[in-house]
Amino acid sequence: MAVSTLIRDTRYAFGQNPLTLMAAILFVFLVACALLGPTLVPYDPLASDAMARMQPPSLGHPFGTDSLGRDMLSRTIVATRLDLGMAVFAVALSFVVGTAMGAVAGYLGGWMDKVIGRIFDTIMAFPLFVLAMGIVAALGNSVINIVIATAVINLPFYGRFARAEVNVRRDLAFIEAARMGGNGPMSVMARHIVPNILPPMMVQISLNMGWAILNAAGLSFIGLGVRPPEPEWGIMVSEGAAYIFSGEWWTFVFPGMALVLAVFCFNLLGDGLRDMIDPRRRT
Amino acid sequence: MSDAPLLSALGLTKFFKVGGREGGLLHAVDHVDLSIGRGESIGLVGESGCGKSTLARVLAHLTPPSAGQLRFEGVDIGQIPERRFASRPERARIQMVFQDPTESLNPHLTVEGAILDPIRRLLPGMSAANAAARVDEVLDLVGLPLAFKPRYPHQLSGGQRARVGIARAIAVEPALLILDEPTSALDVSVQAVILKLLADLRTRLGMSYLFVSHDLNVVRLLCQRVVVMYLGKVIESGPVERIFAHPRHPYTRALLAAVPDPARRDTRPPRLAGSPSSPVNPDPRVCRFYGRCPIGTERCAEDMPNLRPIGAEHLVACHYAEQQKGLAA
Amino acid sequence: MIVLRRLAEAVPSLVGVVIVTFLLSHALPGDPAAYFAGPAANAESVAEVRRTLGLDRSLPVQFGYYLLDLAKGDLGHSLTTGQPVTSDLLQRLPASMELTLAALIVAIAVALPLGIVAALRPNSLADHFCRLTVTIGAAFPTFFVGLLLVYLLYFKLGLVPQPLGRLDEIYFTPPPTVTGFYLIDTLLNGDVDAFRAALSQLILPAVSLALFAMAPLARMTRAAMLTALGSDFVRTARANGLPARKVIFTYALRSAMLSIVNVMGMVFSFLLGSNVLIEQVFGWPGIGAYAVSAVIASDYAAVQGFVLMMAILYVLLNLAVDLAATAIDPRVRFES
Amino acid sequence: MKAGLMRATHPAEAAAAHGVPLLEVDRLTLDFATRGGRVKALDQVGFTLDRGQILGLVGESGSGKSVTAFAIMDLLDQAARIETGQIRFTGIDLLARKRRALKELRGREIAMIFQSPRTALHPIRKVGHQIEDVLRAHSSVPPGLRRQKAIEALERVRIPDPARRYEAYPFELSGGMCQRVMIAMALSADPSLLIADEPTTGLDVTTQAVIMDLIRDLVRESGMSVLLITHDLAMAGEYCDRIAVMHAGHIVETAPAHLLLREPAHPYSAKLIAATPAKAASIEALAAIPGNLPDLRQPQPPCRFSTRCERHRPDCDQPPLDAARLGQDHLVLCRHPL
Repeated sequence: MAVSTLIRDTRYAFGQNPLTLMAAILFVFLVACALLGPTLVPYDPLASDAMARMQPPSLGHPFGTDSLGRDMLSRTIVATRLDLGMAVFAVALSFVVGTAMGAVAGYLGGWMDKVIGRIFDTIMAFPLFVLAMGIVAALGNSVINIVIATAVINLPFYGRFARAEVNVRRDLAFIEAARMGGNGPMSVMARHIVPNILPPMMVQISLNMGWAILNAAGLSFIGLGVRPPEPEWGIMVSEGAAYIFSGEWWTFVFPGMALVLAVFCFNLLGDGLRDMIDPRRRT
Repeated sequence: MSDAPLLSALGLTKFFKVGGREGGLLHAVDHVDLSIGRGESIGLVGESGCGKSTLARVLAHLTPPSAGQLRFEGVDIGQIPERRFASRPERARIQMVFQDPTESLNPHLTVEGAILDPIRRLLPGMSAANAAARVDEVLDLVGLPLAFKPRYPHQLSGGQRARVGIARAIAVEPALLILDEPTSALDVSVQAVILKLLADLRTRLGMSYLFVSHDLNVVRLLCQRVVVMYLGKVIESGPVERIFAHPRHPYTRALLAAVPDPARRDTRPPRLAGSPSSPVNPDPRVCRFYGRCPIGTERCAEDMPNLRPIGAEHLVACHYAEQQKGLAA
Repeated sequence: MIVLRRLAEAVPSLVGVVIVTFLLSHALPGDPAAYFAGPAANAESVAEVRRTLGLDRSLPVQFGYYLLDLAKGDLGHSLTTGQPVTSDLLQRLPASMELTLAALIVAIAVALPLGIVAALRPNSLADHFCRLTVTIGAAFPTFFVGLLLVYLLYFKLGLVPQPLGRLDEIYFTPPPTVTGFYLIDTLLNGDVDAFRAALSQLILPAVSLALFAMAPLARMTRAAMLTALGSDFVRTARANGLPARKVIFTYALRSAMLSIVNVMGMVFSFLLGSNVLIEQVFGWPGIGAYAVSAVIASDYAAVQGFVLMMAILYVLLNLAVDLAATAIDPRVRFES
Repeated sequence: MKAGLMRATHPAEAAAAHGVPLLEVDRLTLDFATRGGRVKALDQVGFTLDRGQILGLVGESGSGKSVTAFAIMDLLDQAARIETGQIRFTGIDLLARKRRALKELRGREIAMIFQSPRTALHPIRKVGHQIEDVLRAHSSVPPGLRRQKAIEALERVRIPDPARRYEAYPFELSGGMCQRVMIAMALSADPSLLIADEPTTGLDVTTQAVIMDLIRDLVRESGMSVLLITHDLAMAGEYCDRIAVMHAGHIVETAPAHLLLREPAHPYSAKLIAATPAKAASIEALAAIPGNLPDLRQPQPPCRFSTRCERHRPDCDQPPLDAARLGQDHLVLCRHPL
């Protein structure tokens, strides 16, 4: 697609849907928090202060403090890097591996297709969060393993998507035309199929990010992966939940809302991208 | 060499496996003999599902035949695997123009990119400057202004896309151009322009055409010889004037009688009832047209008629071809 | 006939599930014996565990024993409860199923009408409302929604009882087990008060779960209805002057149901997974809460048993969805 | 068939008695909202259709022929807006009537069939039930008799073994068979007008002939009228009584079919005929029409063919341009007809 039309479509998508523009701004903000978080925050996220335990939100501590007197705002912002990082690595891993597997299966067909398809089917035969729990429990309780588990359960989405997209396009007339023009399988794939499936894959990635964030946070919420006192949204909500019956709402609401914002942002971006690429598939 | 046909197919067959475990074979193309002379233009007609598109794809070496021989310029190319065929000189000699000009252009390639791609791959000896000049030359041949080079397919009209599809195919100077319903997606006025362009290109470049179409009138205008297919078999072939004036196979007659014609107003030519029988595992003894054929005798159910000569260059696969003169139309 | 074929098609999935759970417990880096022995074990007890579990043998042999145990319904013993994992799980299963099904019903009851209304009037107020609800619903982690609802409705407003389990056992006695579902068993027992109490306990966790499951359902309903309403055959129905109700329900919705049923698999996956988190928040005595405590205590046999049971449950649910799709779509029936 | 008593109050019957044409489209102007601005899809479109006639609406894609049909059927999508004009059915202006009153006409008095019949039928409902749906909506056939009536409807469109086909799903039938089912549905309420929108596009030429024969036979049997929308001039010439040629939202010429094909008066009609392969003796004789369809988002000259017309003269650009009557039943939208 020409750059000019891309710009026009982008402007159209933003104009049609101000939410997408909002999501784009939010995205920039989240990335800034992830990159610069530790240098921006007013307090050391790990420093406890026995004199300032369980303080409600105030000017000094806009998000209040937790049971150890740590500043919730600082912890919430600093956690962005870990939460987004886990999701980005997991999604990148499953995108690369899954797309490669799916594309190979879709283009070559035959026994390769069957074996790869069977692997995806087996992963999908589990409730995915449960499988992720099992993988982290088996591999060991660490951040890396959360990333791996999240990547594994996302594999089939990219794999099947890529397989279907390749399959549809393999028999399209312009692929046949490329073969008539002397393109072998590799160059058909690289020059004619991949550029055409990248835009829909981008949509998939964006929608998947939100889900990966939820997944990683869910795992740490039940005590897997990230360990205290490391600031991470899931575990912070879990810690804060202990004080729900004594009314210290700020301990779980702020990290929870951070999670919601991040997921919301990626979901909206995904929808916006989809509108941009194919207005007809708008849902 | 000069007398030998450009392309000849002998017993060319393409079967597809269908229906999972029970394992039926769909006889898409069933022992077809066909030859295309140098500079000749042949029309391939038949209803949808008769195997004409599959035959075109086999001849274009887009899909390998299940059996049979396919000779092109004296070389048996039927059994060459695609990976190797892509780098053989014959690849450039056989080119194809596809049905839907929109679907047959890569949306991410400009007009120039689309035409340059086959030139670079199939004419590797050509310098970059010559390749660029070649693009200009074919754009001129198909009547597209050079200003269109940086445009993308979605910025072109249907007729312009059709021209790009043709330019891409003729850029590597093929000897045989296979055209798969090249104008069926176009409006009448655009179709007329493209048909005239195709006729003009053939006289100027001396290519052979295999013109696949469901529109008999288009074939009449553009082709010298016509081949009629029914359920994977060639059932009649011969010079265009002769077939149109004296069709001998009952199917060809019905086909011609079904072409809309204002002159036939208020008449009622005999129509074909029903639809074709299944192409999956057909009985090798029964004529494929049996059951739908107005003649259909016991003999047709026991002895499949072979293609046989009935006049100069006129072949028919019907036991009763000689008795067909007096009937209808 | 078609049922048998679908059953046969589910077999490879089950085989895959069994192999993966086996690999998770036997073939991963680290010492499985140490896991199974638990955190308090010393070198000797680990060696002992290794021998009793057969972990000193080759992988295929171990797999054979694993299958043998599975056939006997033996998933090993839980370290924390000291009971066989199988009986632990079966005892807690009805609580989880009741919660999951209740959530599913809530989700369908809200999402389907919402999606239909949105599709009937695209870009209307109802459509924007649907889109907003769905996008927000999909962004809220279930465990966070659960906590928010508990904080607001229980702690602040006192509208619902304390989120501790299925029934406040100080005031009510659990009904005798018939189905294992309190909502049904209390009614069978004729105890309307207990029914009401069980319902009030169930509402919050079910709604929290449903909110997340609603998103894919409503989205798919809207999309499928839009496609169906824009399809050629709905245009034919309109041109033939069929009444609007007929066009919407008999024509559009029936064909849209095919796609809607197809997302059920994903919805189940969400529900079963989020179940774990929600049970944790609400102190729900189901298999999810059991699994979480097992994970924290490194009670490995229990975790494995849980994963296996969830997967089998999921495969069976998908089978049911497949059969439902077959019942709706004659084309699938005629395939064979 | 309807009972004689009902026939007496039949609006079409009453209209015929007063010499009012069954359908009159009068100066219909309509535009569409698109991303690139408003498209004037129809401009002052007008034609009449008498009882028992087949009128062919012929044009290339984008000429507005389907939009015209959809406007008659009230099937236009939301982006469309009718600016001016009347659509009179038996003398009554449909656009002035309430939606509810229109609904009663649609399907009962005016029915429509579409192209690609396989997707135009409900994919997972038995064809017999689909016909019964129409019967239930429009006739007083008692429920017990509906099945019988549906089978009769299938029989009427010459479907062999109708009782068995009643149970079939569309995917079990061929394209031609599906089109017959759609015709059976459309006719089950005995409409007086059938709109056929490219009914044979996508069908094989042999099937096309069978379907067109069937439509013509049904017209002869029942005296209904047909508005046949097609891009195929040769087909319109074979089956229609009159032909209206559309170009870029205008009806440029209306004439009896044989007259229009023999002596077209509008330059576009003549070009279109000469570009049709059926009429050409050789490829050299095939005429090309220069230029493209005009971009209807831009303001148009009074004659929308003027930029492509070889006979274009300065006064062609002077508004207003009204249709000129050349003969009894021959109208042409051109200042300098052939």
